[in-house]
Amino acid sequence: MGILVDENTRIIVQGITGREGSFHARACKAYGTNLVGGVTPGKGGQLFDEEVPVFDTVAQAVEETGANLSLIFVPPPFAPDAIVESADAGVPLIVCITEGIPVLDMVKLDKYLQSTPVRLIGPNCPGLITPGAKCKVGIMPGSIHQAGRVGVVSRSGTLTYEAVGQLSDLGIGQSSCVGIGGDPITGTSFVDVLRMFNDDSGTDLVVFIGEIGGTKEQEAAAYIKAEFTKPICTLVVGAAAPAGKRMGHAGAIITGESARVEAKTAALQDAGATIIPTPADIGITAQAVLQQLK
Amino acid sequence: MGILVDENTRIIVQGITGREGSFHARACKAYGTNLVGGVTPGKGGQLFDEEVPVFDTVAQAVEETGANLSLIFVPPPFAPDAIVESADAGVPLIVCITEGIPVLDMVKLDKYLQSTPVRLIGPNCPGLITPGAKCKVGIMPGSIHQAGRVGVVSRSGTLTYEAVGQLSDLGIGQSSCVGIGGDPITGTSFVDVLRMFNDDSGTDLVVFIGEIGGTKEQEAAAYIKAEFTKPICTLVVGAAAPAGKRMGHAGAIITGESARVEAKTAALQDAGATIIPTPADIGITAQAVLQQLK
Amino acid sequence: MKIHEYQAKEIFARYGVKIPRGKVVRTPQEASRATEELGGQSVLKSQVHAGGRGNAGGVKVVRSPKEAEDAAQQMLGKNLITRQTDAKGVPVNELLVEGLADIAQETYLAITIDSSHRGPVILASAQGGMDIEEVAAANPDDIHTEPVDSTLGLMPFQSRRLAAKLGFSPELARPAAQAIHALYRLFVENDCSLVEINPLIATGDGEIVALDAKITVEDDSLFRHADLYELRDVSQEDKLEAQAADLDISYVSLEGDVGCLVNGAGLAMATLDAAKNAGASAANFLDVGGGATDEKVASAVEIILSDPKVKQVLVNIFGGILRCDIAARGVILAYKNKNSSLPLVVRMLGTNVDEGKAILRDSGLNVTFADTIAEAAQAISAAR
Amino acid sequence: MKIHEYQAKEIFARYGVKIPRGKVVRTPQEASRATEELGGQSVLKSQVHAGGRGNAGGVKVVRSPKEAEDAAQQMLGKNLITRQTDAKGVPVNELLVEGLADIAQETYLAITIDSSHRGPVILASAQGGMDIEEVAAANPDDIHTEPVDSTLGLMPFQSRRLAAKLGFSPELARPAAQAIHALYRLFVENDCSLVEINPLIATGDGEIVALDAKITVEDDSLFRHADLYELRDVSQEDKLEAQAADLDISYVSLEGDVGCLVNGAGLAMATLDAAKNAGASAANFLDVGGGATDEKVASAVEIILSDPKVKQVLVNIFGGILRCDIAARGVILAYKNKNSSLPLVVRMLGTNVDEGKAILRDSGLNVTFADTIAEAAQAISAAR
Repeated sequence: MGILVDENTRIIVQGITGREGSFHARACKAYGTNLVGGVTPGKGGQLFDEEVPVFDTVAQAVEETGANLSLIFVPPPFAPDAIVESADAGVPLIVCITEGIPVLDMVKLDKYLQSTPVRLIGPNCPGLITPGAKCKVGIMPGSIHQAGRVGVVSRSGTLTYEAVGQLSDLGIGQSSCVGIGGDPITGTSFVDVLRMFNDDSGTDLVVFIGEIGGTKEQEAAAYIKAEFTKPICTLVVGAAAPAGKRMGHAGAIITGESARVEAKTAALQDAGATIIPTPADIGITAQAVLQQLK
Repeated sequence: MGILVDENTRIIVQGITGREGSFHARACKAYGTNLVGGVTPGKGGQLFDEEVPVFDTVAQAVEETGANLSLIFVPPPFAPDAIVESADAGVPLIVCITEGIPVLDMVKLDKYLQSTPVRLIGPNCPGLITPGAKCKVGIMPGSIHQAGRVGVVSRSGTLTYEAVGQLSDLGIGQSSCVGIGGDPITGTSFVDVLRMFNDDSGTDLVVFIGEIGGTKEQEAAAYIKAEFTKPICTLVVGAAAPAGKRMGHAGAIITGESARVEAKTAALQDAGATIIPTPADIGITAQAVLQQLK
Repeated sequence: MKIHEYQAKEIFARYGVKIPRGKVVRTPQEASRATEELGGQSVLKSQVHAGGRGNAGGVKVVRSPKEAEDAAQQMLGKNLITRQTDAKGVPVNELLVEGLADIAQETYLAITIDSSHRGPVILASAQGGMDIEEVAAANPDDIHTEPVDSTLGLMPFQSRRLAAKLGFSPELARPAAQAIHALYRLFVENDCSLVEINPLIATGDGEIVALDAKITVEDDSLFRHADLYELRDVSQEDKLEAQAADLDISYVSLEGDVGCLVNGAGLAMATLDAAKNAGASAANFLDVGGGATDEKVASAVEIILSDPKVKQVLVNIFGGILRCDIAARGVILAYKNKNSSLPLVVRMLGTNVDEGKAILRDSGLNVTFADTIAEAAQAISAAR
Repeated sequence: MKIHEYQAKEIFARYGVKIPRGKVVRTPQEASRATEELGGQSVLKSQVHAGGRGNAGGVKVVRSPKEAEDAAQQMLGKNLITRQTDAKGVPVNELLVEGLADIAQETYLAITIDSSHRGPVILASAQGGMDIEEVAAANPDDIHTEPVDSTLGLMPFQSRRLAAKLGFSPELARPAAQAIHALYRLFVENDCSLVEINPLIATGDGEIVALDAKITVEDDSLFRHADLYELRDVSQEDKLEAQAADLDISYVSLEGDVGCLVNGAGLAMATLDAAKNAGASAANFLDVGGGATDEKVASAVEIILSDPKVKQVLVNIFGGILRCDIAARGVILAYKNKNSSLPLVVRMLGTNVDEGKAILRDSGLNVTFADTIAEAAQAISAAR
């Protein structure tokens, strides 16, 4: 089980002939992902790794391969076009890895996507993986994952791997792991992913990792309190970050009290989450909760 | 019964202090419409006709009067603002009479309104009336209407009155009459109104009046064929209009075969509609169909 | 509102769309000089607000300045009659003199508003340089329709797709996409209802050039485009239609002899249909509009009375936003101003109808009242 | 990217937003002359990329050209330390000399992107001219938030509402609305992440004037704003942070002694948190980014090694888009280039981890390997 992808997911990579695109397309394929094609305008007709057909347009790729997920590695100035091209071609799920898309472009894209049935994961995200379906759609190192029944959701990339690494080291497998992305505006929210985990019979526990900045964790807390029915372990990082400084592209701007770790942790605790004390304790906290479930 | 409005509808008029706005606000009130307020920026605090409070903003009007319908008489350059102001203030039903709103403004408005739960009737329309609820929200002459069980829908203003006049002359009352407006882009389509009539237990028969130009009648015909369960009489005007000439603001541009009267009439006939042979036969055609229903 | 080809091309150039070298001339001498400047050969194009110029002799290729002068002499100052004009045609006051283009490929491109897509659409066909309506009728699949989302604007993948549908090679895709983007921006920023290029060509040098240019600005948007309104050329419009347009009255001249005053476009069309069914024929379509004053109604009736074809007048007013008393006063005023005695069939209903009828009854005009649209049609038919 | 007040005001003026008369000066003599031109009195404003200038002595009112010269002498060439700078402060290289304003009313206006509204929002408060964060904390209701729909843009009813929330009288509503519209257009057209005016004033003459001006351009959008990028003033930035920014590395200088190289902002924050929990303290936040090459990693490590505070280095790499072997090569290159022997704690996982560790093991550097984030934190704590 798991969410968003399964054995029937047919994946194309936009930007498959680029440096990052080709590296990760190969890694996804090696993991077992059903990579059915790639898209690079002007390179239609080529074969990627002597096997995967490359198309000029997403529409052609969809028509020829029946693709239903597009994974995007396209530089920021061209990524919005790539996303809309996939949406226009009827691809229902789009995962955009690209970091650095101008926020006003995302504002427009978000409006547009809301008028379509398309779901976008990202941008500026590591993608998602469902180990049980051998389906990796992103840049996470596949080897650290194990199939299992814990869902992981995070704004961050590498911190998600950290969480997964700690889980797998304790023999705790994952149903699905989703990085929603660190930008101020993302296609999919914490709440969207939590809702899917809530409905997924293959997920027993969720590990949730938030950050300073914004109020996304509070929105998640409100949803957890109102509707979420499963145990959840949460970590919010950034306690050691000084106020008023912007920490990278993580949307981690301390804008007020509610953006601080304490406020977010308090909201999640109030919602009934089990608080993970430090970044080193992700695995053991999850393990403890799972043991109680038995 | 009837559609869209009832005894609980509380109406404000935007542009109530203007020439058209004041005339028609008065006429609606005289008909029995529950006019609870008016809006003209800068004239808040006045009383219209010594009775109806005028507000500076729609938000104030809604807060003070509980208005749930706004009827707009505001010149074209300001009408989009008036519509969005009402939508923003949470008014669920907006009727815009204004003629001459630039089409690209409507394109944007339409996009925006689709992301809200708000319904817009018009622009460039006569409004709507439900005689049984003594609720007239528009510029139609109230006196020609009778309460009854025939629904009327049209793109046109005065041609709707013509239809109603012929019905009432034969003693056939109306459940509701709706003019969707003659512009290329309107908030509410024929199909939207037909769907409501289909669900309305107070409507036995619908009189549908189309025009040359565009393909709105074909879209209606497709819906009628697929889902509409009630008898319907249809007239399409413009047979005597020469090809290639634009006839007023009615969106009546003959753009191709499908825009012609013959094509539209054929589509409606194919959908099972009773065709009204000439504009003089609206009443008698409806009468004949009603007699068969008995 | 239509503008001339040369005016449209000036706007194209401002937006970075390539156009042929050329000059507008108003005399044969200027045509000669312009042709000389263009290297001794040129094409002379009549500047008229009507399609079908080519078949009607409105476009001539000349091989020398002298030939240009002679051809311009023939063209300027005459009326050009095309399949899109009436029998009088439209006056040719200006010629656009352009250098001959090196055409490698001809395509068709247009942008308009499509109500079923609820926004702008771009039409593209590799079948350029021919009658596009014939192409559409014979091979609808040869015309590609690309709807544009107004929030996003035209996206690059769409212009790539359009360039491909236009039949351009990959090398031409980039300049073609640039031109399409520029035209879309032009369309939106100028509130156009139509931008059309037939043909949009590729030259032997690999340039994308707009060989023709048509821009129609949406009338409802002219209030915010004073600069474009200045390009209006009244000489190209039917005199009565232009007069009506100035008064914001929708008027279209037709072939019959019954002048029609109606409020509302739908009712006006229904009135035309009813008249035709009764064996009469309308001299015009006229929608006096909703918010008309008595002066405006009077002006509308004066326009009707100015038409020598008109033998009788049919008034069909269903009072709503326009009140019957106002309509009645306007009709009387016009008959007085024009000192007319043409028979008048009046059918009035709706707001203030009793006042309106009383005013007309007391006016001394030769009025026949009708209660229904059918009676009105019969009355005008009987009076013939 | 921040720009100076005077640069922001030039952009304001271009968009039709009124600003005080003024001049940028770089010498005391220029300050004197500018004050003379302004009628003998002026306000001298330090041009620095930091808030809190006023309380820190960075803004001075002078009553004569001589006084201006003396004050400018005091201010120019010095570092200004405010609550938003570090202990070194930021250099004052330019002063904006402005005429004294006739202030009738002070308000606060800002535009930014709000992720919970998924688009631009306009913040307005009648409490202008004071610390807006204090206002927000004490009386949140005094700050009005107006979200703008990006499809429609800012609508007139919204600017009327904003003018009312700013506390302007009905007579000032129109000029205020015009200014707000201009600022919104400026925000969108220049891809700003912040436009802020504190105070936006009404003068005694009923003019709306931006007395202050703050513009931050979104870094991710700079690729399409070459003109704005030219306004960058590196002198205002932390030297190492500026160096990092040039390399597209996220780096923030902190107070501790452990230099940190991490990939990913979230993991970098988690690393800081873990270090703190173990009793150590980071010298910096550094996210080397996803698509880093070995040269870029090397540059990042060199920046860390350039910081004299740094006593040891912690590398925490979870290979994903960045591969461990590349990170390892970069670290070695930097240590070699800087000829450094600082102790190095390395925790690596993920893509190509074995290669990465092998490369480091063979490098001869003083490396302690850790398997977990907890072990890494303990290792740096133990090495202190």
